Amino acid sequence: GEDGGNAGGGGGGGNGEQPYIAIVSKGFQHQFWQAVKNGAEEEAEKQGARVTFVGPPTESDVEEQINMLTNDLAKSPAAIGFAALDSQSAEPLLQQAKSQNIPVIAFDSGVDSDVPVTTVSTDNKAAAAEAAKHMSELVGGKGKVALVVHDQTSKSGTDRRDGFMEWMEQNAPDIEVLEPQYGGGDQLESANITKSIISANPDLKGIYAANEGSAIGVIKGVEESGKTGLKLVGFDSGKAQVDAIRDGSMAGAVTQDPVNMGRELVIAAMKAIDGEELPKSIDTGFKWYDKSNIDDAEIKAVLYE
Amino acid sequence: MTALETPPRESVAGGGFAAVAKGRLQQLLAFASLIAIFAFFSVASPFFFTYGNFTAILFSTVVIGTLAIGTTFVIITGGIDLAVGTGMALCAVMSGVFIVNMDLPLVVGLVATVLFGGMMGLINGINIALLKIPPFIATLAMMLVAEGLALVVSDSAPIYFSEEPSYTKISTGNLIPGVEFPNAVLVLIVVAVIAGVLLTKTVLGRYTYSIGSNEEATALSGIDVRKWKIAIYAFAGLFTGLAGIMISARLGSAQPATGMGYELQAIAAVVIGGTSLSGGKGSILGTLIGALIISTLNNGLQIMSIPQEWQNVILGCVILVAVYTDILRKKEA
Amino acid sequence: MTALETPPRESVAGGGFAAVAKGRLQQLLAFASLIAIFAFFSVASPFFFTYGNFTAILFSTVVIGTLAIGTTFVIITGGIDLAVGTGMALCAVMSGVFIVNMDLPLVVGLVATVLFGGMMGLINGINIALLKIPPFIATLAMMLVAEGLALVVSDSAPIYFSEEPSYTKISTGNLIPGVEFPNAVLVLIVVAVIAGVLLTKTVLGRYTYSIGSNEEATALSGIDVRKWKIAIYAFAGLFTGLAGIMISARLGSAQPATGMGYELQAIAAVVIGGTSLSGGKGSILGTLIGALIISTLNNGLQIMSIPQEWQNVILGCVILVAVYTDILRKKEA
Amino acid sequence: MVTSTTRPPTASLPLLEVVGVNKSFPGVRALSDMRLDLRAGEVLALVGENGAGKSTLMKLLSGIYTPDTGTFSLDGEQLEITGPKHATELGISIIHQEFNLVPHLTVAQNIFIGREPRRMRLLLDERRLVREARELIERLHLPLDPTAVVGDLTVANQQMVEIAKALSYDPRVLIMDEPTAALNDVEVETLHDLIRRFVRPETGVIYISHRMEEIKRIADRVTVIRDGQYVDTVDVGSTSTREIIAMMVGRMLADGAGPRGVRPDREVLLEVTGLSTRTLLKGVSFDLRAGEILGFAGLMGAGRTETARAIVGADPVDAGVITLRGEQIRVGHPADAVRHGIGYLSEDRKRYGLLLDKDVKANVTLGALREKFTTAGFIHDRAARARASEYVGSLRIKTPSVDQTTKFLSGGNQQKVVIAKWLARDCDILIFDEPTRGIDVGAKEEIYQLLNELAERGKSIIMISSELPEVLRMSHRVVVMSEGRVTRILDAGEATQESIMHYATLRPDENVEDAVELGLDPVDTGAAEAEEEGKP
Ligand SMILES: Nc1ncnc2c1ncn2[C@@H]1O[C@H](COP(=O)(O)OP(=O)(O)OP(=O)(O)O)[C@@H](O)[C@H]1O
Ligand SMILES: Nc1ncnc2c1ncn2[C@@H]1O[C@H](COP(=O)(O)OP(=O)(O)OP(=O)(O)O)[C@@H](O)[C@H]1O
Ligand SMILES: [Mg+2]
Ligand SMILES: [Mg+2]
Repeated sequence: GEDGGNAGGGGGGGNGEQPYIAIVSKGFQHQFWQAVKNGAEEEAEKQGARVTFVGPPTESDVEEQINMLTNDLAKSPAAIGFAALDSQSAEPLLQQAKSQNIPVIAFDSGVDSDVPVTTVSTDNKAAAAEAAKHMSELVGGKGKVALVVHDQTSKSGTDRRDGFMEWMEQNAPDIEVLEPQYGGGDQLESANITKSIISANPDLKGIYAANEGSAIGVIKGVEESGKTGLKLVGFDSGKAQVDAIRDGSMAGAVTQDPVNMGRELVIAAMKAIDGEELPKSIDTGFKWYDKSNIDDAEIKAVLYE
Repeated sequence: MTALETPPRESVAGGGFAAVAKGRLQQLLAFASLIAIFAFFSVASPFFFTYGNFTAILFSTVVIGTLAIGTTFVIITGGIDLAVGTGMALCAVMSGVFIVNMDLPLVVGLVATVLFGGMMGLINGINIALLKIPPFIATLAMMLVAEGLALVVSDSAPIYFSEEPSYTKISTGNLIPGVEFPNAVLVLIVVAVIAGVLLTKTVLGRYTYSIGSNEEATALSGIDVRKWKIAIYAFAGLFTGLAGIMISARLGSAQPATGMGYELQAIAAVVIGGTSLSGGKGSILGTLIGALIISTLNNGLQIMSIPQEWQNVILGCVILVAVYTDILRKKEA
Repeated sequence: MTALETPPRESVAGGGFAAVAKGRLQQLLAFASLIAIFAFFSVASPFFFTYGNFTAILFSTVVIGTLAIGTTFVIITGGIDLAVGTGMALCAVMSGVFIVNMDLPLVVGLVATVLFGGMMGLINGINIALLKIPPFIATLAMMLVAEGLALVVSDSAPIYFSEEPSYTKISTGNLIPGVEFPNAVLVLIVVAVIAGVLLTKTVLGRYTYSIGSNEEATALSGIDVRKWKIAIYAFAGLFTGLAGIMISARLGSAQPATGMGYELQAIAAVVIGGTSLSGGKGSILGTLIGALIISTLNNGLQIMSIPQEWQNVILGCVILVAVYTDILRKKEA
Repeated sequence: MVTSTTRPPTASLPLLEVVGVNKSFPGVRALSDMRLDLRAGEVLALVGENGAGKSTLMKLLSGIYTPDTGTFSLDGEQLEITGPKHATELGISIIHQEFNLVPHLTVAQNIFIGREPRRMRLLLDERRLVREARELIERLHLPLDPTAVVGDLTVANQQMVEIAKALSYDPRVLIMDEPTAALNDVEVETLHDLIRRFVRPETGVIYISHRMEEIKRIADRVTVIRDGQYVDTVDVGSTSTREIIAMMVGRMLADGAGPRGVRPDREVLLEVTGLSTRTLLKGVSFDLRAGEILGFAGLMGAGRTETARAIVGADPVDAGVITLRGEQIRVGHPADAVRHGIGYLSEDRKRYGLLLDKDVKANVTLGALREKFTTAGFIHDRAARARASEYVGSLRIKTPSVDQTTKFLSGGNQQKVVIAKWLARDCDILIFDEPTRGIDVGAKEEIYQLLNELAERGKSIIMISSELPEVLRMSHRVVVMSEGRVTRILDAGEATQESIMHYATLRPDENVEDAVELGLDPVDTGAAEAEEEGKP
């Protein structure tokens, strides 16, 4: 890029002393991404940095994300945080960032490129496998289990689906996993889907919801159908899920630590700006929580409402 | 408008026994598509034809149905409303602000929310009728503004009605004792009846049709078209407010990020129900049937466990066929 | 269509010096809004007014711009096309199938993809012109079908063009040596010029306007309106195919789930550009300006680091103001 | 050879022959056993009451409808007309009663639509198109600019475009369905010249009109139809107008009386002073008394319609004062005008008068809905139906029921529906813009009577009309306009055909206005401001 004229300084993106970190996320409106945003903003304040946080409306808007990354690059930030919807399509821009000497920190899921200096992520597949493991225990290793997933093409959607299904296939031969249904993360649509699944499968044992929106839908759908005894396993947190787990309508959920992801992202970015060495990857981990441990300090710290 | 067509069989603006009977017939035809879809699924899946599934279908029609009723008025005037989806989200958030954050009495909060929807409609109406901004653009702008404001007002976080158990009862409770019939469906029915009466029996409705049929002739007949258009948009906005209540009551929380795309579904329900996008024609019953066709198809395809990527393909084809047979039948009738 | 307005004073359909001059003026007015927006951002942010950012804005206009050009034809006939968004995704996937899976020569694959888009348009045209299904429903159905098929054909996974580096060059390469100017923008310009010529200088364009302005009179003048409508929808479909190529070339992959919502942006660009949804009126230049207004606003607001939840609010307001001043100016002109 | 048995053979051959044609629409028998023959070299007038089936017959001839039974022959050869295009190929061109123009295209583009000169099959040769249109227009002596957009033209000019378009096909049979309904006397004369030049030994014209004096002037023979049935065909020269009318309506009509002189005694109800608009009007002033019928005369584009629209607030006003019963009123919208009791019946019923896709009842009650047919916003359907039926009866609107969609009424009956709408609204001041446009002679008398009755009851009426005899007969006084100004207000005694034409053609600054009338870009000489009448 010819426009990288004032990038070398890397200092502040027009804001004097404060280093400017541009974060381009996979999403914006959903609670998970808001939690990442909050974590990043919190840490930035602490460190005296300025962050902006943008993301496309859905996780299939690859082109829009590319436009957002392009626009943020034009501002010559000191560092970029990037959660790629599709690694390959971002590669030219990542190369541009590299040529402008802007360090890139990947987050959420890995970016298939050697440009990012480090990756702050959790393993969605492993987390989904953890959910599968608990589901299997909850239903006693056999019976029908359904999936309500938020997206069938994005990486987080497919990882959270495949991690669950693969674990089941390998470890629970007596569990029949139904065809996954996709509700776009929309609570209402997920609720309607859930009710259809329950109608069509009177012998259903459990439902796994792959993100917060799906989980809220599943909880509502089950409640409205009046069906009892179903084991629900969720993903992420938020007040609705936490409440459901407290009152027993949901058995438990896996959660990643989005707030911490945001924090770690900014910490890594600040280190990169200062030229410090960084490990190849920083794992922010995931946790299983249910009624029994929901009030543990360790769990409480990773839940958002 | 073509010189080549023969007179239509029905009068939509109502009135007269013959006309009403013909009007019924027309709606029965759209209804026939719905019945056919119902019959098909009932045969195809043993789980479809159950009381529980019926209420599930009805329940899933409530939000889109409410939005579609408001949209029907707007479309009959020859306009369009793209703001109902995100506007609904904003109204849901406002409901949370009124009832949870400001702790207003439930009824006051509900009324305030519905009026807030009306106010959004009012602004649309002013932009369209006074500033002469095309409805598509005026409501597109409102859609964007509402989308943003829902996040701003809620601070991008859902507002929970956990302290207000009676709030969710509006949607999921059973007013009819002993029968499993969600209140939400009752609300939709009541609202539809009111809207239907207003559309066919009152001046507001008559002018809605007149403006859509020939706005200039209506104005020259001494009707203050600007004023009435504003009134119609404001009135339609009330349904956005109501839909905001219905969705947040069902979910027990106001979700600021939801709503985008609902406008298209609402418009689709209206159009499948026989209302013409060029205005002057349409009915509430048709809209309800249109909304039911969509939700029945969604439900049935899921019940049949069709892989989801195929569901949309089939949905698209069935809508085409349903509307086409409808057109054929009307021609023959 | 508003009450009491005097007949349009300017001819957009070309012809005659006075008419052309007036047409230019009208477009200059929409252009003025764009200039004002540009001027504002240039003052507001030091990062906005750079060569790199200009090309970024143009680059981000390519896909919507291409779709909007096709949509312009459809809207001038008085129709609408909701299928361009997901249709584009399906075309992108087909491009992947042709070029990656079937390993056809690049040029053949490209032509096949564009023709595939044309075929989707053809089906829309047949449904609309022969089966008389309203454009909204016909293209809504196609939108759903395309959405599903894109997933079915691609097996819900992106198709990567890694083996075909020349494919991405179509979008991101620089044909003009020594200048950083993406090919995609060149493609858009060339396509726009061709479309503009077709619209104003050929029979196809003339009948596009004519059908939108008075379909019945056009038919009575001995023009086979059905045939031409099918041709116009098929022609517009070619742009969907091209947009499928442009987006997948830019991303280096065919993303089956992307595309939903693009149709609304394309229609918005057309309408902001001064084309009336009731048909008979419009221009390619206007559409391009409309598309540029949207992409410039998106770019500028982000460059100014406006929090994202506020961006849409401002976007909505600015679109309103831009269109309103446009209306005011036209009235005064 | 098909032989015409009913008539002795004449020198001219039958060019077009219609035998035994039936056509029904749902609930309406539009034509039964209809026949007609057009001879080469003649102008055949076709007359009949509103809804008699004239337009339907012409639509059959131009391939828009297909007959239920019956045959057509051209030059003695029996044939089937498959569609509008086929009709033009056969040499039959039609000018429809309702225009079939494309408003967003220019005059030239409209004339040659479907036959645009092209290069390389697809490219339009716009220059040739304009040139050929200009040649055609000049050949026909029509006051049209080929590059003007048709939607901008007045109704009269749009009619001219239709005529040019029809003639551009070089037809053998030219059908004109009420071509003069929108024209004033001067324009009618232009059209008649045109027809005379068109009629050659191998061509023929079918001419539909409700204006009897016109038929006398232009037609050779006249065919009369009634209620969809053939009555007779007679030579114009040997038959009186009264006889023709009697055949049409099936009885003798008494000559209606006009109003009885000036009414200086009555109070001035409405006073318009210095009314000006940006587009045309310059200082229009006049007053209107209670119970008076005030005629408005002028040439096309004189500004009569614009004056009316300005008064009712349909178009923006630059300057001017409107005083009602001595009090100045502000009118920003037609709703304000109607609230003050001023109603406007537009000259273009299709565009400004009717809800075409709504039934007769909805149209009749539209204006008075809130005042007369509702309580608390709810519509009294029964009252509305009763009132609509009443008008269908009293105005003799030919319709199967009040639930019929107005789109399917004949042109004249649609006009009556609009009139009924204003009668239902009961305004004190009624502005009727070309109220008898497209109305048959019998109904015209009825409308004249109605106007008189209204005036008797103290209503004031402004009657804009392009038919001078009508203006002369009906008006207490006549306002004559030219080029956007009032050139003279004539008392009934002074008003004659000659005096009106004199003031109607009075032109303050010839050249500029000439250019405007021709639709060309005017050169601003600055002279337009000179010599203004009526400005305080
Ligand atoms: N498309 C149609 N559908 C139903 N009825 C029709 C249709 N067209 C005409 N009619 C009816 O057929 C009859 C003849 O109509 P037509 O238009 O031929 O009358 P007309 O002689 O031209 O009258 P006018 O002098 O008023 O123009 C009328 O009663 C009319 O209502
Ligand atoms: N509805 C209208 N919209 C826009 N311009 C109009 C309209 N009616 C008239 N005009 C313009 O105003 C001018 C005066 O026409 P107007 O109709 O007032 O004359 P008129 O005396 O009523 O003649 P006529 O009606 O016989 O053509 C015309 O040049 C025309 O361009
Ligand atoms: Mg007629
Ligand atoms: Mg006039």
